Amino acid sequence: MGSGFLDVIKPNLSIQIATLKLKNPVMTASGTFGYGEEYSEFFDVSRLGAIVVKGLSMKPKKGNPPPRIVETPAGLINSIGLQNIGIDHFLNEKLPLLLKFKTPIIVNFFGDTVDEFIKTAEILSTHKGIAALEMNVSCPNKEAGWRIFGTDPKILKEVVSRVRSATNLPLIVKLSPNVGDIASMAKIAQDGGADAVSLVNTFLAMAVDVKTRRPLLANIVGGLSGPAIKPIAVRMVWEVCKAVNIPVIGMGGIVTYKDALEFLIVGSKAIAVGTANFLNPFATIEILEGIEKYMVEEGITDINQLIGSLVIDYERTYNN
Amino acid sequence: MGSGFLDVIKPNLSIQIATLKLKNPVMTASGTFGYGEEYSEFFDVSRLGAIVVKGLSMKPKKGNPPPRIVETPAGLINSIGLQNIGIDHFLNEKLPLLLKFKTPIIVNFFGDTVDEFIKTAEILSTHKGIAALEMNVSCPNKEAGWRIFGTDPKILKEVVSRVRSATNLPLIVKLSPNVGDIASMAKIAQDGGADAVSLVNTFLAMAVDVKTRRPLLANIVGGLSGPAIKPIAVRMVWEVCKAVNIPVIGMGGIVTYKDALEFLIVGSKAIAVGTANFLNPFATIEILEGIEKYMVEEGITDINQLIGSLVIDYERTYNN
Amino acid sequence: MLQAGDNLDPLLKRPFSILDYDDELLYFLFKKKGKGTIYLSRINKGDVITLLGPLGNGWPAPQGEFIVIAGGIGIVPLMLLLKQHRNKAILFYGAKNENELLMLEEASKLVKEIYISTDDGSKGTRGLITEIFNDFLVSNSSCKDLTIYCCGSPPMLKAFSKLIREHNLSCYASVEEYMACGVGACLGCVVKVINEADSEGFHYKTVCKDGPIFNLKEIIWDQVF
Amino acid sequence: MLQAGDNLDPLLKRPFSILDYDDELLYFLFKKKGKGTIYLSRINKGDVITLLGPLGNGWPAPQGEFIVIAGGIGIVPLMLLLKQHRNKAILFYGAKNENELLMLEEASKLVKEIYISTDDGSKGTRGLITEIFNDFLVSNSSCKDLTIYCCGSPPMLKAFSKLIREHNLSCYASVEEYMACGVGACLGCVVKVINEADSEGFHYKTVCKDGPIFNLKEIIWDQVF
Ligand SMILES: Cc1cc2nc3c(=O)[nH]c(=O)nc-3n(C[C@H](O)[C@H](O)[C@H](O)COP(=O)(O)OP(=O)(O)OC[C@H]3O[C@@H](n4cnc5c(N)ncnc54)[C@H](O)[C@@H]3O)c2cc1C
Ligand SMILES: Cc1cc2nc3c(=O)[nH]c(=O)nc-3n(C[C@H](O)[C@H](O)[C@H](O)COP(=O)(O)OP(=O)(O)OC[C@H]3O[C@@H](n4cnc5c(N)ncnc54)[C@H](O)[C@@H]3O)c2cc1C
Ligand SMILES: Cc1cc2nc3c(=O)[nH]c(=O)nc-3n(C[C@H](O)[C@H](O)[C@H](O)COP(=O)(O)O)c2cc1C
Ligand SMILES: Cc1cc2nc3c(=O)[nH]c(=O)nc-3n(C[C@H](O)[C@H](O)[C@H](O)COP(=O)(O)O)c2cc1C
Ligand code: FES
Ligand code: FES
Repeated sequence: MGSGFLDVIKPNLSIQIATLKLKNPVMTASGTFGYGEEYSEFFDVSRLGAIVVKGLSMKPKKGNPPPRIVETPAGLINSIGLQNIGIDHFLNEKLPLLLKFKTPIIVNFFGDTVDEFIKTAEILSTHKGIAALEMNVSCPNKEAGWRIFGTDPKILKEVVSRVRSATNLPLIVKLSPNVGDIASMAKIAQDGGADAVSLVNTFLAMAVDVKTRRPLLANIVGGLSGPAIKPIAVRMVWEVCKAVNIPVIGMGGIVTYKDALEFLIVGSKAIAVGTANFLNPFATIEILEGIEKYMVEEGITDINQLIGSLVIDYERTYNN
Repeated sequence: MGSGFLDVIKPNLSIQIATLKLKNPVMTASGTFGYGEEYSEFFDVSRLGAIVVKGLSMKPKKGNPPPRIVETPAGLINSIGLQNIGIDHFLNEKLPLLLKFKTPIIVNFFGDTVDEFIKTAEILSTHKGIAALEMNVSCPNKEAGWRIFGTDPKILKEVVSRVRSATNLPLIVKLSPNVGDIASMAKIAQDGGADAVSLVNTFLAMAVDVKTRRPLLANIVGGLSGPAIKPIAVRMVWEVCKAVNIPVIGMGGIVTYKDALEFLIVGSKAIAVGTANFLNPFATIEILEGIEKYMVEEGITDINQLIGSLVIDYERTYNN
Repeated sequence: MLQAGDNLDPLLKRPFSILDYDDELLYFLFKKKGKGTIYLSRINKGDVITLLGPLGNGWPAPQGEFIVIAGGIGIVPLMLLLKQHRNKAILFYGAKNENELLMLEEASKLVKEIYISTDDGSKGTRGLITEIFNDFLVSNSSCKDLTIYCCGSPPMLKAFSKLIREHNLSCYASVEEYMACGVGACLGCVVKVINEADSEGFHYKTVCKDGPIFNLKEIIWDQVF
Repeated sequence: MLQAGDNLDPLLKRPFSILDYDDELLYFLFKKKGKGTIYLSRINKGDVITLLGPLGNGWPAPQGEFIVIAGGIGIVPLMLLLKQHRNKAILFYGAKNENELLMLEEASKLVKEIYISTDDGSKGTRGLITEIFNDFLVSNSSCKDLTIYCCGSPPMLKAFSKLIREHNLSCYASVEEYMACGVGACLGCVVKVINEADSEGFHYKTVCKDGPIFNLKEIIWDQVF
């Protein structure tokens, strides 16, 4: 190979998650990219590996009263309360627009009950154009006293395997990080028939206004995202990658291409960018370009050589 | 009351944890304040509510190889590996010096096995001058394949109740936040006979050097502390305060007096300052002075009026 | 939205109104409150800052005479309106004290009439500007038909919307809410807005994209503060 | 340790050596690497920064003639030593290229002899400064008794400590490790040091308090990088 720029061979960034082929591993995180339109003013969103839309439920949901967000050190707590337009409105109004983008559309969805999960999955599966489903199990379960689906192994197993039977689309299970052993939850999702797992969703968090002595969110608690959680997310993704043999989609605090590389190196096949879209509307594209440039500089011709390439050449001990 | 400064009545900051009386609720977090000497050059450490020393074990421990620390956005990951001088050296050399400070000395300790926990507690309990024991259950258990004591309900119950029988000193159990349901772990500690619980210890985390594709810590993973974790810590402390009726010592990311107030308002009786000591050696004293000033301004005469005074005057819903 | 520096604390950009512009520059005027504005206040000539904008909607164009009500820093988004419609507005401008009555000289040159109040009486009438306006309405009932353009703190808007409803006035208000994305993607910055079509009678609208300017009568203020 | 600004990113102060001081000022010289040094490089005259120090130990006083070996920015902690012991030192100073040979003029005025090298040969001999020193020793074997004062990157120190052991030289080196507290409280900044009394033959010492200057022969370099 020569040393001039012209000689540089464009590295291969394409990856595969089940039957789903992505031109690159950079996706958007659900709930942070609207339905694609918002950011298509800024750049050609067709360049993304995939677009994951805001979580949908059978019926529209109003969400929580404001204040819904509060900034914390290098983090953001949100309690949007899963506000969404409902699948009917989505399929009729938003999906046709989204399908104009030349990138797979992954639909994030949830339900209050197992049945709602199933019905939503069924309806979404009958529509042409949806590339994959991502089920958000970090939502409260009506039948289990509003405990979170994704924090109870039994309920997780049930909801995943039943949704699995309800759809032929590639099924991604989005795990909650508010558990003691994320790897075992990932294994449950795998055993339940998930084609991939994505993590992390937000960490349950809280902030208090010391002047009024009231919670800063109307909902009292919300989910922490952003750079603050990145080190925990990387650790969890690493643990999950070692535990399962389905693809892992890593996220949590990715702001720069270096953050994205951390997730790829510990083993995730794709990465999703959430809060960073708010800091910089071009975040996803800059991350994509950064990864490509890094690969050229490091002489990595295929992204699959990078994925899971963490080097550990000393004895591993667990302490502190 | 007049309006001049001279008329201001000094608020009462003293609190009680079991039989232990503290002149104020500001303590140091174990492992971040050495054995007291390091910071006594900067200010009169006798002004603190209590000093909690670096975690001790029966025998001295070398700890992990470097690199042991890495900075993350608004956070710090450490994998010191519980390096310590051992209880003999501590009792003979360090304790006499510590006892010169006019504030209670709380000894943080741990063991590789339940028996080691018990023996260490017994030896520490025979020594005059130690005000209370804090047992660190965020350490790996040799007998359980190096799983963390504090993440397994059964083992936690056993180790707490057996250490309880081994000491007459006030016993604080320091909980690990790497669990799904921290409130239930706190209840287990309470049932096991703990006089108080303290939380949070650090969150298991990881960072990768993308140039070398190696973990940035020799130990691969470490514990995340600092402002980044504060919103999760506040939520956990709030949940625990509602679940138990023993005193709670709150910590995790406290840098300013406002951070400390958040923990007090959600219900913790005392607070501990960790990573902030590294940012500012005067952090504890500035926090103490800030709390006092806030109380004067808000007309709060007794800190116990502040503790647990969170106002929630709207319907609570759990979402997102 | 603006942000000084490129570090992660504070994390988010902060929303600001454009005070004015010319061929080369955008002008902003802001009040130091917390981290975001403190760091913005420290920039030096030549420093690079981040701007995302312009975002959201604007004031509907006034027809003939109109009324402007501003509380403190709330004058900022109204200055361009006054400039674009010189000598057409009756301005009611209140603040905590004289020092917080910003752009007073500039504003008074742009309006037909001006009424001033401060909480401490250090300038103009002592009292709340909404009360001054209420008194004005009593003796100038013909003004009830004029459209009102309003910007102030949430408590002021809340109080004012009561008056608006009582007198059935027409009022546009620029509303504040904490923001993250600024483009309608995160749904973080919502206000509760009347929606007859909805079974519960309301829906949430984003301040950043659907707003910041709303018909004040449509906003429901029962939300938690 | 120094920190610019008062926000939480970057979180920690960074360690720096004092280049020089006079009655009014402390002088620092640093290389822009990451966030800490980038923000420090942006401060303006009159800005307030945070300093914690002086911390740790210092160079043991040289007796008569001595040898100084510096790699790049590693010259900084050695300048005061050279200044306090003028014309007593033989200086070996290497860097990547000419531009990274800092304080060269100042340093050369303070020493008896000076040897320079750069990796790219843009100034002085091409090669590593430790190799230049090795060659020097061959033809100046009497210098083997002189005490060496050394500062450079960890890889340079690692390579150099091999030489030191082979020739049984006496060498003090200023060592680097990532730091948090700076006062010996966190045990974050340790290096592995030979300890005959220990069953495993070593213990960990803190760079911030026990160091940064160590007898190079005592440092064990098998740690992970
Ligand atoms: C559309 C719009 C236009 C604005 N125009 C201007 C302007 O021209 N000049 C100006 O000085 N200010 C303006 N503001 C307000 C300005 O955005 C806030 O003062 C600023 O965000 C405060 O940031 P901070 O980091 O300094 O304070 P923070 O530390 O973020 O906040 C200080 C306090 O204000 C609260 N707060 C912050 N932002 C908001 C908000 N948007 N709504 C409600 N509470 C908030 C925080 O919760 C906190 O209690 C505008 C706001 C909006 C929504
Ligand atoms: C006692 C001592 C004295 C020093 N004196 C000087 C001086 O006078 N002038 C000068 O330019 N530099 C000096 N340094 C080095 C300086 O502290 C680092 O360059 C600085 O911390 C880099 O911070 P940063 O935020 O810019 O980069 P970061 O983003 O923190 O780091 C850039 C890279 O350097 C690594 N790194 C950072 N600090 C250290 C460290 N201490 N040891 C090993 N790796 C590290 C990081 O892991 C990263 O890979 C000294 C270091 C020590 C320990
Ligand atoms: C405002 C907001 C809304 C979100 N909505 C959803 C959602 O509807 N469904 C979902 O699975 N995750 C949702 N998330 C979680 C993100 O997809 C992502 O998992 C999380 O924010 C961590 O990534 P980040 O740190 O890059 O933001 C939301 C996050 C934010 C900040
Ligand atoms: C360098 C370091 C060493 C620590 N060592 C201990 C320890 O020995 N025992 C323990 O119980 N906790 C230890 N901790 C945890 C702290 O006591 C505290 O629980 C945690 O850091 C969260 O508080 P912070 O965010 O204020 O630092 C350590 C933390 C740090 C940063
Ligand atoms: S700030 Fe994101 S929707 Fe308004
Ligand atoms: S930096 Fe804390 S012990 Fe050296």
